[in-house]
Amino acid sequence: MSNIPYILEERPDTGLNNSKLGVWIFLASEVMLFGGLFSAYVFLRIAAPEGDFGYWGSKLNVPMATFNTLLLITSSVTMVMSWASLKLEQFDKYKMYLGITILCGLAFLVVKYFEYTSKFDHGIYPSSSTFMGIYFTLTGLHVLHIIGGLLVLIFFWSKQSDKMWNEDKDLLANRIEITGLYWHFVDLVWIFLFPILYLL
Amino acid sequence: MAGNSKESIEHHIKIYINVFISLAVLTVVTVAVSYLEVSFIEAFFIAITVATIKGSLVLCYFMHLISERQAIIWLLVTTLVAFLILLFIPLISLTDQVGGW
Amino acid sequence: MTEILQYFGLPVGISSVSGRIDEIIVIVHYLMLVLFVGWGIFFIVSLIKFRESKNKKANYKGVESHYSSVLEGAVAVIEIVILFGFAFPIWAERVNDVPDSRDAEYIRVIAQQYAWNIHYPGADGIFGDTKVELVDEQDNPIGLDRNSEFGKDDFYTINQMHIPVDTKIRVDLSSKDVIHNFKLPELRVSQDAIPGMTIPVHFTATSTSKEFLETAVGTKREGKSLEIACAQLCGLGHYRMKGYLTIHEQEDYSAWLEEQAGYLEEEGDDWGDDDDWGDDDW
Amino acid sequence: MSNDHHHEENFIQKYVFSVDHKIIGLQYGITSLLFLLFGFMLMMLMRYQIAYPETVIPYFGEWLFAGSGGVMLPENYNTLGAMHGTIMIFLGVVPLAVGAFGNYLVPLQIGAPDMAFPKLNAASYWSYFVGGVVMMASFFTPEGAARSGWTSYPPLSIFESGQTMWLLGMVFLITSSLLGSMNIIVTIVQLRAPGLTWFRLPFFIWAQLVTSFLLILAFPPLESAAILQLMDRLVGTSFFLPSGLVYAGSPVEAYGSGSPLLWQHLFWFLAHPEVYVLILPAIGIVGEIIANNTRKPLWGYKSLVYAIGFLGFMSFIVWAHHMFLTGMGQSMSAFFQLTTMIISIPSVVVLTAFFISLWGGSIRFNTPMLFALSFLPMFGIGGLTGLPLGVAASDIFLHDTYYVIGHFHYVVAPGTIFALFAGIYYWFPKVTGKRMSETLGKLHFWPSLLFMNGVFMPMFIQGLAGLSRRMYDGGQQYAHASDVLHWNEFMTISAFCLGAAQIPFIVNLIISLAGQKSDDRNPWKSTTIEWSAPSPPLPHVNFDSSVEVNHGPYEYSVPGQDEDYCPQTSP
Ligand code: HEA
Ligand code: HEA
Ligand code: CUA
Ligand SMILES: [Cu+2]
Repeated sequence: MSNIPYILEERPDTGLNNSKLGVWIFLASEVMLFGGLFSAYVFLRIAAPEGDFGYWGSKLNVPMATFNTLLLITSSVTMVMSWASLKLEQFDKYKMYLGITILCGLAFLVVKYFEYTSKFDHGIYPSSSTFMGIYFTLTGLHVLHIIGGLLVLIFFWSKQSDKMWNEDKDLLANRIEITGLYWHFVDLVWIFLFPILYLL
Repeated sequence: MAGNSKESIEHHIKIYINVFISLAVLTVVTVAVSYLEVSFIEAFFIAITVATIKGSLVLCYFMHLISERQAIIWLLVTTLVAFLILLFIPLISLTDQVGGW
Repeated sequence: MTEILQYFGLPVGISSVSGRIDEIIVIVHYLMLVLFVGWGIFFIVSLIKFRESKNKKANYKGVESHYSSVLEGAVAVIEIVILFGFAFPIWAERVNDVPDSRDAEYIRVIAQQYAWNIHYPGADGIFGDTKVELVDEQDNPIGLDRNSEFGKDDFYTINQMHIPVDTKIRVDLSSKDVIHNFKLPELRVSQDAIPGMTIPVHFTATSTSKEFLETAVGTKREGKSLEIACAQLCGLGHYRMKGYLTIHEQEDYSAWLEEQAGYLEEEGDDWGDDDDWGDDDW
Repeated sequence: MSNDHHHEENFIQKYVFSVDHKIIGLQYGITSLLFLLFGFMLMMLMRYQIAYPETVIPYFGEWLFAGSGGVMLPENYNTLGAMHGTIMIFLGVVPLAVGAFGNYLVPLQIGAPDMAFPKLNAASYWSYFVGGVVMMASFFTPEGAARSGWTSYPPLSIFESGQTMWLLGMVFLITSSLLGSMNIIVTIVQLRAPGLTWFRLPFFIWAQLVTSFLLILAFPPLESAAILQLMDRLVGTSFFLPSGLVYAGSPVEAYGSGSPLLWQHLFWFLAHPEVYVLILPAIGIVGEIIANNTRKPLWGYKSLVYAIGFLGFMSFIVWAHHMFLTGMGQSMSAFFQLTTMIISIPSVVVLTAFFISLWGGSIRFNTPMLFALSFLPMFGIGGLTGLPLGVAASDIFLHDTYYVIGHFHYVVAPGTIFALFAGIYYWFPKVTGKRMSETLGKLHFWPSLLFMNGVFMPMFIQGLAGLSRRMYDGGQQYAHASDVLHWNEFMTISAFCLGAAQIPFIVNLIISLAGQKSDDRNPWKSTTIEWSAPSPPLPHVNFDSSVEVNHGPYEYSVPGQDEDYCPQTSP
């Protein structure tokens, strides 16, 4: 398989390498995936009785979500820093930043866990209202994306990365850039989820 | 992305930190605004504007879109158009209905 | 020009819009026919003329003129004319000119698996309230509140719709459970009944059931009167969700209304449970 | 073989969990043909029931419908209908057209060694496989398979049984399509051989590119819709349930405030582009075969490319023409009628270009060409009958009648399926190094053409008479259908004959596989790049020499040359 061209180097006339283009196309489809749900949210909100969404929305925990937003933003910046460290050939810094990213991601999940359980404790379930339904669906899908991303991040934080660092530095940098694009996208989704679910 | 020399990366790192600070500030702003007594429409526009600014920052700087190839930009523009179609046309059908809900 | 469609099975149209709907069906089919025959001839001629055994060497350039763009433009223009000249006006009338209760016979139709409930407002011309809590499939399938202000004289039938001829009818369509489609094929009326929504439909019948049956004499359809079809998959009984439509002369219709009002007085609250659900076993 | 790892692949690695695009293409091809056959069988049971309602089904009835003494019940009929539609579209045609033809031919036609992401490619196949298994398994669950139509309109789909498995299966199938089309786009953009500029790409590649974009942008919303419907079914939300429903005599316990129309929007936002996903690869195949067998370039190559690009874009804004009767107001319906008419223009452009391509050719009537040629009028009929459906005023009467069934079967069955047959006959020598029998091919073609029309032509008459689709008893209840019911038997017999007409095809496949291998790399004397590779192409690298492209895709009968074709790779 190694004879597939442009895995790392850029194709001159398109200026892209395969994985870069691939991940952006993947993100385009993710935009449409969340787009379908956003569209559902807006549609249902307008079709719902006046004030229904606002009333249920006010039951959410804004401080927790704000904290989560900050966590994700932090994880995003450390993600890009870890990539930059690789480019600067500072492998230890790379590991440190990636580690912080992973910790932020895990912390996000923990906070989310407490948010969910506190809702369940108050007898609030997805079936409690249309708002709660879409809230759990959107955030649930987002959490799945975080978990998926974390698995990849942990893989690149493990011993595996040392091996790759020694064998093919460019490949590692490329993989981290790709993973980073995905991770930033997950952050981006949250940036929109946060106001429409918690603040409006 | 363009310019992978050491200096440019170091320059980038400064940008990343600045973007991070702006994102954090904007998050606080948007939460603060939500505690103000404004009408829904106003709140809506503020929240969406702030979110869009934050989103653009992430896209442009963290995801390097600002220096990305045209092909990627066009891909995303197409996607955005499709997304907006998906978002708005069903809404129009809510208002342009015979009879009511 | 619309008669031709009858040879292709289209039922006789007996409403004020059926003429125009048939007309547009025919016009579009003529357009299709012209395109198909035109290209068909070209197709066959080229196949015969340029078969390998006759034409050994192909011509690299092929057709060099660009008349085909003219053809494509013409198709576009005709389509636009069809839309603006015929389709849009019909639709505008369909959705914008909904008559209100003063100008029309006002009837509600509530679809359910697998029957049509037809709700008449009674002498006062205003519908009583209906409530989900009151729904009882046996005694009160539409959940009519007899104690509400206008509900006393309301009556409803199951699968039996009666309307007067040459009068504007307004039907408010809704559904109790899933999506159905209220279709009166001969009147060229069709509208989805969507749960959670009330959608108005309006039409004017131009001949009575009796007259219609006369046109059917001698065909396979002889003796079979008008029906309400359900044209949207709504479950296992979709295929047998059929109602009956009777179009009366104005006097007969009034008489029918009075008859129903009479039943209401006789039977009081239990009214309505002996209606027939169609002639097939349930 | 790549030179850095020399290990021998064992059978499993080579043929089951392969990452070679050719093997994956074949896996896709075989699986999807089997599903097509299966979908066809489901349909034959339905057709029997339509023609002879509520009679015991011979041979199979006692076995399949044991509970009712061999008679099909309404729930069986609805299940068969929904699963026929789903299987044909999502498990049959799309995997065959995009998964098999796309996978096998895209790298070959652009002179690449493999797809850009071979592992992803395998993942795509296996996700499809799992989706297929879930769909098949649903027949054997206590709930049975889905029975709310392939459109799965709620609230019915939420109350009816069997839907959960269908939704799960769809999630896998959508994921598979996303992975596959991502791969195809990157491959086309990145791995074109040196010299293969955009306007030297074969038309088939353009068709695959546009198709993949449609899949990328249109499929995910259905995935989200499927998630929402799963939530409604499993967790008790009410995204698609409005308040105040009474189902089977008792009020529905749900929060309410949802909307059945939301599903329709999300579904058709996918499903309209989806129909172009069905037709575009077919158009691409037909284009290739016509150019090859007329021995002249495709007429208006560039306008063809622009036309399908425009078609792809427009397909995102026509979806509500499936929803005219949901109570749509004037501006919505006007908008969607207009876009629907506009989208018919590029189709006319494509067909016109194909017709004009015939003029001046030296037409060879071999089996692939026969199928490709018959595609034109058959797609023509299907496309033209889309017009009265796209005009809302006539759709009032025609909506959800057999006219619609006739319309789209003409485009998918004698349209797409014929084009796919043509493709199989055409590329079989490349895939196996052997040729298929022409006699058996013609024995397959003529009866198929005849009986296809026998099944579908009467549908227009039935539809004009107002006969509704999805009728368990074939419409016997209704008076307005009584004039046209006698057609049912004729159509059913045609369908069975159509089935019999496939036997030569299957026989042909089998005996040709057993046949003699030939060394001729390019039996059709074609110009495109795949024909310069050995047959079958080498594992993992495809070509035995480096590929460089110097010519456009259809340089046939170039004036002044001795040979009547000039391969893209010739100097
Ligand atoms: C491959 C699939 C495919 C294709 C290509 C099309 C193409 C088109 N379709 Fe079709 N359609 C379906 C598959 C397809 N459709 C399916 C599956 C459904 C039903 C779904 C369901 O409800 O279950 C459906 C339903 C459907 C409806 C909804 C009907 C209803 O439910 O009431 C409408 C309405 O506008 C419509 C319109 C069109 C139009 C205008 C085109 C146009 O793109 C067509 C343009 C083509 C032409 C105009 C032909 C041009 C040809 C010539 C000019 C030459 C002809 C002459 C010779 C060859 C000799 N289609
Ligand atoms: C791609 C899509 C596709 C295809 C190809 C077909 C093909 C056929 N369909 Fe289908 N059909 C649908 C999609 C399709 N259909 C959909 C979406 C619906 C609506 C469902 C709903 O209501 O929800 C429908 C509904 C539908 C109905 C209406 C049911 C109803 O409303 O109650 C009918 C009725 O006659 C029918 C008949 C047929 C027939 C006779 C064929 C024939 O053309 C079949 C021809 C098939 C072949 C010729 C197969 C060839 C393959 C092989 C021979 C394989 C060889 C195998 C190996 C070598 C291993 N179909
Ligand atoms: Cu009610 Cu079909
Ligand atoms: Cu469509």
